[in-house]
Amino acid sequence: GGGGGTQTATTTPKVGLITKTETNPFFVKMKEGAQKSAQANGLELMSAAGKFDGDNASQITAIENMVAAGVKGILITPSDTKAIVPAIKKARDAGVLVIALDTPTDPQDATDALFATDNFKAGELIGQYAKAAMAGKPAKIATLDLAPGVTVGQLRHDGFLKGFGVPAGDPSVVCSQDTQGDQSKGQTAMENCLQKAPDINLVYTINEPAAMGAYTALKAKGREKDVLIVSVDGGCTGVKAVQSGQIAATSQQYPLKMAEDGVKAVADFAKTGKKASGYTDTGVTLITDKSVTGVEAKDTAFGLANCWG
Amino acid sequence: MAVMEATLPRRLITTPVAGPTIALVLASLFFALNSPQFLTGSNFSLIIQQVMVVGTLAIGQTLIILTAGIDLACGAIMAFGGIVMTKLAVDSGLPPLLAVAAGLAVCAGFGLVNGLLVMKISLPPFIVTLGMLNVVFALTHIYSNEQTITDLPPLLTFLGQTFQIGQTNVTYGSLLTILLFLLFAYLLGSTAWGRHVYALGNSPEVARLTGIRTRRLTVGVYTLAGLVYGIAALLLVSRTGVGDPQAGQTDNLDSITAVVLGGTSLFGGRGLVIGTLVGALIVGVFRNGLQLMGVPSIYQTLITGVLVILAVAVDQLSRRRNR
Amino acid sequence: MAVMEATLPRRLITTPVAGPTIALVLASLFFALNSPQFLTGSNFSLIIQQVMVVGTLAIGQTLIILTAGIDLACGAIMAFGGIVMTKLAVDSGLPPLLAVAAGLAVCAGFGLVNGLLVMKISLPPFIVTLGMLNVVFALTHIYSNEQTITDLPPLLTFLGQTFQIGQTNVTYGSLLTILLFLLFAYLLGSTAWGRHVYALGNSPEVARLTGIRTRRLTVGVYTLAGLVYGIAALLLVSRTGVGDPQAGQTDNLDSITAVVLGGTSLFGGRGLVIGTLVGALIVGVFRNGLQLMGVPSIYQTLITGVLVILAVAVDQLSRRRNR
Amino acid sequence: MTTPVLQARNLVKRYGHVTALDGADFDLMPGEVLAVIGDNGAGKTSLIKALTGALEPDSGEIILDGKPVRFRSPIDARRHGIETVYQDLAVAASLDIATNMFLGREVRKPGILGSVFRMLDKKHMREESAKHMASLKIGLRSLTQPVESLSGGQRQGVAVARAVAWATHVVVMDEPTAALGVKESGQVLDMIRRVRDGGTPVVLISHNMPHVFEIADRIHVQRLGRRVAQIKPGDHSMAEVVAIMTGALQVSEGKAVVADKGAAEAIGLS
Amino acid sequence: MTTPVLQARNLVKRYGHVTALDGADFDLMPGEVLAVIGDNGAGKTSLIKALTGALEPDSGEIILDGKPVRFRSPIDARRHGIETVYQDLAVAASLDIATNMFLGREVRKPGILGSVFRMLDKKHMREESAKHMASLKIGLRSLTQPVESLSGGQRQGVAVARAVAWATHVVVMDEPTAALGVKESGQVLDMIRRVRDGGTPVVLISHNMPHVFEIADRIHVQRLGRRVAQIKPGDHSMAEVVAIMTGALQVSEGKAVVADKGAAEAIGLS
Ligand SMILES: Nc1ncnc2c1ncn2[C@@H]1O[C@H](COP(=O)(O)OP(=O)(O)OP(=O)(O)O)[C@@H](O)[C@H]1O
Ligand SMILES: Nc1ncnc2c1ncn2[C@@H]1O[C@H](COP(=O)(O)OP(=O)(O)OP(=O)(O)O)[C@@H](O)[C@H]1O
Ligand SMILES: O[C@@H]1[C@@H](O)[C@@H](O)CO[C@H]1O
Ligand SMILES: [Mg+2]
Ligand SMILES: [Mg+2]
Repeated sequence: GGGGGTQTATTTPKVGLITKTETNPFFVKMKEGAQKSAQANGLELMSAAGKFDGDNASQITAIENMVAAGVKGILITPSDTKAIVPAIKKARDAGVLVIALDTPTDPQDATDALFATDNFKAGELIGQYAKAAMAGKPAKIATLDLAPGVTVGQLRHDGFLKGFGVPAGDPSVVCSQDTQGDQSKGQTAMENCLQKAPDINLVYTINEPAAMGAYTALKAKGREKDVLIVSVDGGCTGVKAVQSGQIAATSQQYPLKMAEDGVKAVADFAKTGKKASGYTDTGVTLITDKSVTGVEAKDTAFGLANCWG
Repeated sequence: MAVMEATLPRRLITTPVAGPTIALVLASLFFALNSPQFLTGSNFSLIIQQVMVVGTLAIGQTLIILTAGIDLACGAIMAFGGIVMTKLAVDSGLPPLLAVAAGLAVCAGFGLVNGLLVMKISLPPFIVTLGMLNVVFALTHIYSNEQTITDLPPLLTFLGQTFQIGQTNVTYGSLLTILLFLLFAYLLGSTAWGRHVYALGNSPEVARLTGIRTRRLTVGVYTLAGLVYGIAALLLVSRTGVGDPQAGQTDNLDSITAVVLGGTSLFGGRGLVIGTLVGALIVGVFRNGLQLMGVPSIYQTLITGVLVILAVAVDQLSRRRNR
Repeated sequence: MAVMEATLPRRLITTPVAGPTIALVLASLFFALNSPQFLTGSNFSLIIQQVMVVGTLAIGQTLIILTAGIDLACGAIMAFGGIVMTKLAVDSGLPPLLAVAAGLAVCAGFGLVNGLLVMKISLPPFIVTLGMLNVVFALTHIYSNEQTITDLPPLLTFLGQTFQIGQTNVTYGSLLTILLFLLFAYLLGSTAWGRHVYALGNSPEVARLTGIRTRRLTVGVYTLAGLVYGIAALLLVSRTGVGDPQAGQTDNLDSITAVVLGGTSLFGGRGLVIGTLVGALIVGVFRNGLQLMGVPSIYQTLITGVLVILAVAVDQLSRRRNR
Repeated sequence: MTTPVLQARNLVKRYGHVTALDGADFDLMPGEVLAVIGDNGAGKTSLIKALTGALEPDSGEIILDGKPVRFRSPIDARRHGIETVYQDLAVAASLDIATNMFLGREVRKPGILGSVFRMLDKKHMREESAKHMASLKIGLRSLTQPVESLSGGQRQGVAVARAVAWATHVVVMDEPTAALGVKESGQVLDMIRRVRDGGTPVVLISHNMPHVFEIADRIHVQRLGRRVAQIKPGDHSMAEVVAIMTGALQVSEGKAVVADKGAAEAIGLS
Repeated sequence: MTTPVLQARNLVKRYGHVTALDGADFDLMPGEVLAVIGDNGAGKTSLIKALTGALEPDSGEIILDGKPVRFRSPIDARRHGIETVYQDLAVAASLDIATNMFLGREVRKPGILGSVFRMLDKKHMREESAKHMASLKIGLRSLTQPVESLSGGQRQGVAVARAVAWATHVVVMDEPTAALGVKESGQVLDMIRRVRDGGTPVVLISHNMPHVFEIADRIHVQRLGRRVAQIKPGDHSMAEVVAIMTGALQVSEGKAVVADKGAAEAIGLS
């Protein structure tokens, strides 16, 4: 090991991108952004991904292989925020710049830098929005969560509750189910939640596919008009759903920016040897066409102009 | 010499579906006592909607398992079929009917490839479909470019529409699933083709020597199973209203679970497709019932696991006693 | 009567490991020509590190497959073992050695349960381990409370440390994996126990009548496999430096893939554990080589699938010709 | 001269290094019981598999009623009225007796139910099976029980009954009595006689010389993949026939000639 | 009076509704070849399985050299020097001949290699196997080829050779010649004779009456799960023995008595 980064003098410098999965538009966009940016900055992009969300082993293998291939820097969306840390350390010890995208490692300073959405804030925004939009109506909440043990999911969930102003375990949350961020699982979860508590009137969803699943289930019950769905992501499909009123509001994040900034930072490192550091908030914007007072938001025209996927 | 028919009660005990059915009834009773929402028409309609995709996959899986095969790729094939239908209809602007036909054909095509590999080179079905699982999974993601396809034409979501029976909304998809089960129960139970499938599962060589065209039959079974996966794809698309490249990943094993819970032997030649319906319903009832009772999802996984072992164990033990 | 030994060249052709080994060599040659970083000591050391977890799991899997069984739960058992070791050592403050022992014991315990279910109630291994997969997966998440466990004591990560051979850093874990393969090659090839495992895989009834204690042997094989999964858990923990409840989810099928690529028959009684090492290396070499060449991972999945089918097909066809 | 019912000329079948059939000839005359005997591995099963479409020979000719035919599968042979009870491979275990009797030639319901819906006429098949079983005096408790629940003898009975029921031209049986007791064997031999008396010739492979001498009209001796002799049981003693089979004697122009002196002496000939 | 080597009294074994053994007795005398005959399903296999530890009878007693024993597994019986060739279940297909010969009683290397490392002495086992095969005149190309590549006759030869090699007390064979040709059958009968001449008694189950009459010193007739007669081949004709087996004749005080007149007439007796 060691010194992998030194044998690339003759070829174009390489940058690696490791995403959680290869089966999610969010990461596809991220990869596309990285590809463009790599070209613009004269880098060669290598990419890899886990086989499922939470697949730490594959990400470790990818880091090792990229170091062996002599990359200058690695951009990673950690599947397991703690479990990836030792492998990142090895890569950094080998002189490779490592930047986390989308999801912080735990501890955050295990990487040189972080370009990410503030996921807690993303949840908080839709929580605040929901609070205002409910206008004092007693809430019966369903939360359609991600999967056990994935921090982005936990952060958004917690942020939502904080923004809505209820503690964890509050009786107003009448139903919670994991959806893996998958549309059909989201639908099944919502159907069963409705069966359990037919008077649900607010649905928090981890992402927009889950939100669309919830919407489909509500529509089948004729409830789509009087239940508020809030979500996170801001993918183009999701923003369109906000535009058509299927989703009330979503927190938009900016994977393209994460990727572009990340590649740029690696390019700088390759040229100047200067390492990026610290946390760069790539921003999160609440998108809705039915804005409420007290919560800052942009409309779907803005959302569509800035969406991904 | 007197030829007697087995008496009805005896046949009921020896039929492999008795055990699963009793389990289903007991589980339903349990949930009915523990959750007021369980025993309603709308909830049952829901359960059927929730199991119809896996249930339909499991029809194809049953066919293959009856021939002593196994299909680890059925969910992946379905996912690909769903993408083909929706992408052709939406992105390529093909007439919806054609798009659906293309999706069905692609699924049947994968079934055909599986069948040919099993038959021509006599590879173990486990390995063929293990390889296919990877191949089709990758193709789905490459072809879809990870994009979920939305804004489907009505034809693709028609099966998700409902009609009323009494007070209860039932989807056309649920109806289609039930009809498919009946159709295959008929084909397996009352036609020569069905007999040949069982004979093949008992022993390919005996079947061949008896004059059954086993090679054609094998390829036919896999292809037909593929076609059924295509129908499952349509059901999935119409249920979710989108073409989703991520779909079906757990359905490969879930469909096997349904078949096994339904009392069909993994060694081939023994079992009933109606058992598979019961097996799928058992899983659906547990998942729904536990959720209504507020049990976290991870416990549903736990209980499904225990159930699989228990169901087969009880079946095995009761058979031993009956000998 | 003259007793002749099969000549060496003939044995080389008939040994089931010949095909996989040739495939491994060809693949390595291909990547060496296409990527300058491939053919280095450090890269090989890396590949071994990357396959050691699945490879070790696949040792246990080989044992079980040789008895005509299959284990769909090995990765899940390993994940649970890893959580037990790390959680006991970190959260409960047990002495590391004890924590490791407990993890190994728990894995062996699951193996024992599998074995007892297979043996006592003669359930098909496929079903037992399919159920166990769900059960152990759920238990892992419940017990770990979804928390990744970090800050491990040195003993738990010792196997991740390296030592030098020439210019190349090799981890103690890699060494342990190689030693395990050699150990099991010895046990299967040169002890009575090994012979009995093969005999059991050929026909349990013949083995029993020959005076082999097949029930004890079956339970023993599953338990030993569980213990090996425990070692895989320790390797995993020391490689990743954490206890990860999400680990191992694809390893169940990946380990079977390694065994199959290594030329062992899924029907039991035929195969070599060294073949499994070759099988695991084939997957590792492809993943590493394609990555070095910059091929996206989804194509790695595609190629793995094709490879599985191809390897077994070539094997099958060459055997047919040799007949 | 009468035309043989079924003939083969110069059949060759190789499995890798092993030559199972090495230019085998075969002649079955109308209305006879022809026994095929030979050592293990002499190619008896391979020969009759080739004659009944279960394997395709590498070369050679098969002639049915004087006309060359080619059987690509067992179905082809069945279409010509040739029915076979294969060694060890008789019945489908989990299916019932009636289903086994009609496997591969199921009868559909009359009318639209049968033609369009392809529905089986289970009742008819059950009744027919019962008749056949009764006519062969095979006692069974129920025709709806799976054959795996039958004893070996009963199972063999089902296989033989099926062959006899369907054969219009030739019945071939590969060691049908190997696993059977004396009584059951006797029943099968009786069936064979009845079939022959009904005009259908029978080919019987057997290692049981007393059976062969009891029932065969002619004996085909197979050795090392070829027919080495065709004899009448009356013309030779059992010991001579065995000697021919093992190569100790050779037959030329219908007369036995000592080929292997030591061997012949050992078995008490010469 | 000499003590029987192996005895059974009143063995009962039921499988659900089926009674395989219904109070069976059994006596094997020193140095004899005892044939066990009976119809299919008469309980012959069940009887010898009970005698060799392969199944545990529901009730009844087994007596070895005058002392009651209980065999809980085939190993128990083997420890007492009882070796068995089971019907259809002889060898492990993918293992080689030497391995099969020594399966379950492998020989380890001498010294620490064997005691600590449990290493097998393959060379020794191969040589021993070769000796045994040679002494039974079983010709084989290689002892390292898997037995699945052998012909049925050769495979049976391996199974018989194994039993003979290890038996110190009793050899039991369940239809060892059922699938064998005349020559191979002859070889097995020769082996049986040689074993008997070496002083080890042999129990032989067979449906082949000529074989039985050729080789047996005594015949145990099994019927409906019981021993219905013990006879000497010389005292009765083959037809009489068959009649006893099928229940047409009964034996009382050593003399045959007609039980079923019609049946007896049908087979040409009385
Ligand atoms: N499918 C096969 N593959 C390889 N070799 C075969 C196959 N079938 C038969 N053989 C070989 O061909 C030769 C002839 O076999 P065949 O079964 O025709 O003999 P047989 O006379 O019927 O013997 P038996 O009396 O034991 O039934 C044997 O050497 C056998 O091993
Ligand atoms: N494992 C079993 N389960 C159920 N029934 C059995 C079992 N083994 C034997 N039987 C039944 O017990 C009876 C006696 O069988 P057994 O095999 O001892 O007879 P046999 O005299 O050896 O017959 P054959 O001459 O056909 O070998 C038969 O009716 C048989 O069906
Ligand atoms: O939608 C989320 C994304 O925001 C990213 O965090 C990865 O997981 C997906 O489910
Ligand atoms: Mg034969
Ligand atoms: Mg028997």
